[in-house]
Amino acid sequence: MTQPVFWGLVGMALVVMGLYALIVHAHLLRKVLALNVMSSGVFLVFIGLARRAPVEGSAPAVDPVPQAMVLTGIVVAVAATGLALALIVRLRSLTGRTFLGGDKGD
Amino acid sequence: MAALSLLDWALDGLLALLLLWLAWRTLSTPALFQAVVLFIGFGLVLALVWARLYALDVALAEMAIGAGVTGALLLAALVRLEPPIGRGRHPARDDEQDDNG
Amino acid sequence: MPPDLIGPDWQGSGWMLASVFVPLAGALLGFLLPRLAAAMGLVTAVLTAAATLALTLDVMAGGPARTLLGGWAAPLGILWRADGLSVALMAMTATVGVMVSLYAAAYFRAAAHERVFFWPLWLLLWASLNALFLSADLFNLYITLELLGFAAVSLTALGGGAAALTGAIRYLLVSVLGSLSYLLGVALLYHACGTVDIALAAACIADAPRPAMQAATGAMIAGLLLKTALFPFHFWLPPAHGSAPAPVSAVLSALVVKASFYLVLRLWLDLLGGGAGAGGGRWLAELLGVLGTGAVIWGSVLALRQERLKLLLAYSTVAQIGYLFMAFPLAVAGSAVAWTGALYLALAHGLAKAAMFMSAGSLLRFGGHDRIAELDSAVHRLPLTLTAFALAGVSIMGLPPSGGFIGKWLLLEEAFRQGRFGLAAAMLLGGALAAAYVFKVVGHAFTPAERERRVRAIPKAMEWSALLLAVAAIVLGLTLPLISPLLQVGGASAAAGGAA
Amino acid sequence: MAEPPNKDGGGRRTVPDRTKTPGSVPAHRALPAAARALLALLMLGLFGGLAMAVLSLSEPAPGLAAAVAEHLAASGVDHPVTAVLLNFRGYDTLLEMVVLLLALVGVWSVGRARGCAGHAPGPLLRQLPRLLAPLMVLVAGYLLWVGAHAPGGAFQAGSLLGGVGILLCLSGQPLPRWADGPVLRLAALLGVAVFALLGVAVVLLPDGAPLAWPPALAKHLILTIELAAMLSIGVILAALFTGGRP
Repeated sequence: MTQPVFWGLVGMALVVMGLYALIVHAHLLRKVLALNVMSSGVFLVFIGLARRAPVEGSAPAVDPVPQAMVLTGIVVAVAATGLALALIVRLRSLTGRTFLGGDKGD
Repeated sequence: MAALSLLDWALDGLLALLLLWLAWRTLSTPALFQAVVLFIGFGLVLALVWARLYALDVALAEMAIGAGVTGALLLAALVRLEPPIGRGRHPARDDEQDDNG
Repeated sequence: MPPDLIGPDWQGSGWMLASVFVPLAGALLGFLLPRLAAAMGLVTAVLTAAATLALTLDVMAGGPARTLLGGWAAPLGILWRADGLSVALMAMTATVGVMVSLYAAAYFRAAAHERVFFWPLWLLLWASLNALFLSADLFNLYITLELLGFAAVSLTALGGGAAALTGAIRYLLVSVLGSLSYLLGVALLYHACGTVDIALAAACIADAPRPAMQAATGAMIAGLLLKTALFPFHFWLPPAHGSAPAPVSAVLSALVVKASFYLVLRLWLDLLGGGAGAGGGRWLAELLGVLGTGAVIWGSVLALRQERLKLLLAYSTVAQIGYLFMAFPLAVAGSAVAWTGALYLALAHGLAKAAMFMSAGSLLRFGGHDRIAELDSAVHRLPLTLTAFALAGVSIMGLPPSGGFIGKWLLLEEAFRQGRFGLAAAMLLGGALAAAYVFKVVGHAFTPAERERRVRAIPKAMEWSALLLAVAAIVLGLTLPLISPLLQVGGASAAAGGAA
Repeated sequence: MAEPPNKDGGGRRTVPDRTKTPGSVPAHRALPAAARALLALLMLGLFGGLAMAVLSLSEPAPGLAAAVAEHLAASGVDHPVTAVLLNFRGYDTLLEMVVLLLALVGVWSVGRARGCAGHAPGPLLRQLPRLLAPLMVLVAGYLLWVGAHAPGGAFQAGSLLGGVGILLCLSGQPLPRWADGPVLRLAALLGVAVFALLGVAVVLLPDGAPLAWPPALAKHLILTIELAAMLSIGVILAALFTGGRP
């Protein structure tokens, strides 16, 4: 196993952990945390794997394109977190709930 | 790529273990305040990982946005989710009411 | 690496640029000057629709067009590509968009708060829809998906109540989860192929390692199915669509859900080569067909059991999405007719469902509730609205001469030709159930009033915009020769993709 | 390797529910243990599949590092990541700014801001911004400048500015009056507006394409955009922190 593959696997583990927590936990703040962990995992896959060996000997080893994409992704994630938290706080002040109601299944 | 030295592997392994442990604790610790603090720690360790992967831009952004601003947003939300009657300098101790499964 | 990364052409299609940047500019101005938001919104809607129309005519006359954003060609830069498929959906968006804008201007006239925020959010949603339909870059599509999701969630929450907020939060969680799954797929694809351009990635997919490709396509498509609310991922849709304000419900059901369906189709056709390239393609198509069948039946049955009009319509959307996915097993057997049918259904459903949600909004405003059992005598007071609802219902049921009829007919014919009687039976059953739930509403509306109710006057714009959309859904059925060249996707689009 | 956390009853305390409103449903419907175990197994399987995908990737990695290096000279900046963000894939960045703005509009549409963090700041928090804010603004400016040839740039600088805003907010300093209405909105959308306007304006140049910076002007255009973007990012992040419209 090489270093990039190693970090790719760690990223996948984070994704799976986040997904599990997203499903299991009822508290909305915890769900937001889970999504954040999951997105960190995706970013780790994106950047970690990019450090695999260069195509040609002379080419630079660091691929800037995944880095730029992950920067974009981090900003999108913070925007999502901000929006989600505002909605959750509003829900809390309207209903006193910090979890989703029972209208889920059918 | 040249084989990594043992030291490199040890460092990588340590960081990865720390990262996974922080993530797990973030998602499973019963108190929400602790979870948020752990998440901020997770972000900081992740920034170290980015630095190790030669992604310094991402490391900076992770520290400032991923750990910093996101952490601040989460803490602020935690305070606002406090019950208004609760008196608290420590929003923290509010055990998560939904996680007693 | 191609020698000329700086492409020679950005082929003059300023209309592409306009169709994304005009609504964006309108949203910014509306946000900056809240007092003028509504007026600016209407002007922007008309301008955007005009740009879309011009682009549609361009593509109909000259074939697929493209734009190099930033002047850099594919592996390094981002491409816009407008082919028949994108343009058809953009045109549908524009039609619904103008009518929804007219409707919303009247609907939100008295509500200062909603009016201030509806316009920027709605115009941003429109811009992101157009950006999504144009983009030929997988990572760029991720951002447009997120934009679309955030705009849709914020619009849902505009309803304000606890139900709307709950619906919005669940929608946001699902939407972000779907996008992340999609992004994971893009990450794997990038590392297998070294590009996020759809056409270039499609060329490399055959040589790329199989497990990575399967995981990548699986993650992307699973994320999109979640966002399309295909059964059994539909749980989030009815609460969100049922509790949003009426113009928002119309937009969500008619347009937003179609965007992720479009993307599934785009990936299927242009990235996976219509299921022929990837080994598991046939299997995946069958799975999508089964889920689609489940959606048609489950959604229709639940729609029939609803007591509130907007929830009925939301479950009807769940069912109608199912038809779109039933085309996959039919098309993978080598027939592009199934795609034409599915797209026809998508367009017709967009127009008809928007009309129905707008009618439902008028009824709700009129009577103060949307309980189906208490819609009595609505037909005498709001004849236009009821006409709109019934006409749209004709298309949803799939009766001639509506657009829904053509789409369903093409799919049915194909199912019979291939001997897929299970699929055909499900389609017929879905049609019968649709008839039942439409008549349930119309029937109640025709019963004489048991007692006087307090009612509110409805602005004419709300009634007429719904009616016009419903008429458009019917007329769509008569324009098959005009539109079908646009929808010749599948076999043709691979060639076009190669050329571009 | 890491496996999904399986809860072993760590949180199995029943906490008196202070927040329950009268007549509300039980706080949650936690999954039964069997369902959790099944889910954990499912996740393990999912991880296995994803791990196989990662392991199957071929070692000489395809990528765009060479292509970026080749065209870096025409991009107007020396730092490859900044070149990708603001030139090669500048459209992505534009849309990303729109995402931030959209989140702000969404948050504002939900409700009003109710102060910063709920309680009065302590003496430390009141004094901290005086010391820290000028320094952070300085560092932000440096990051923006250095982004042209080294790690740094509009996002990192903008988030530092956002941090300044958050600190000011926490310290209880009232914002100046002018920062409330139109000025705040203008500052929030400046990044998108400048980026989009310049992106469309360059079409009018000979051989122009949308968002295609001519190499001679690229450096200045990118710096202008980054400046506006930094300001907007800072304002938006700070405004997101306050949790509602002013």
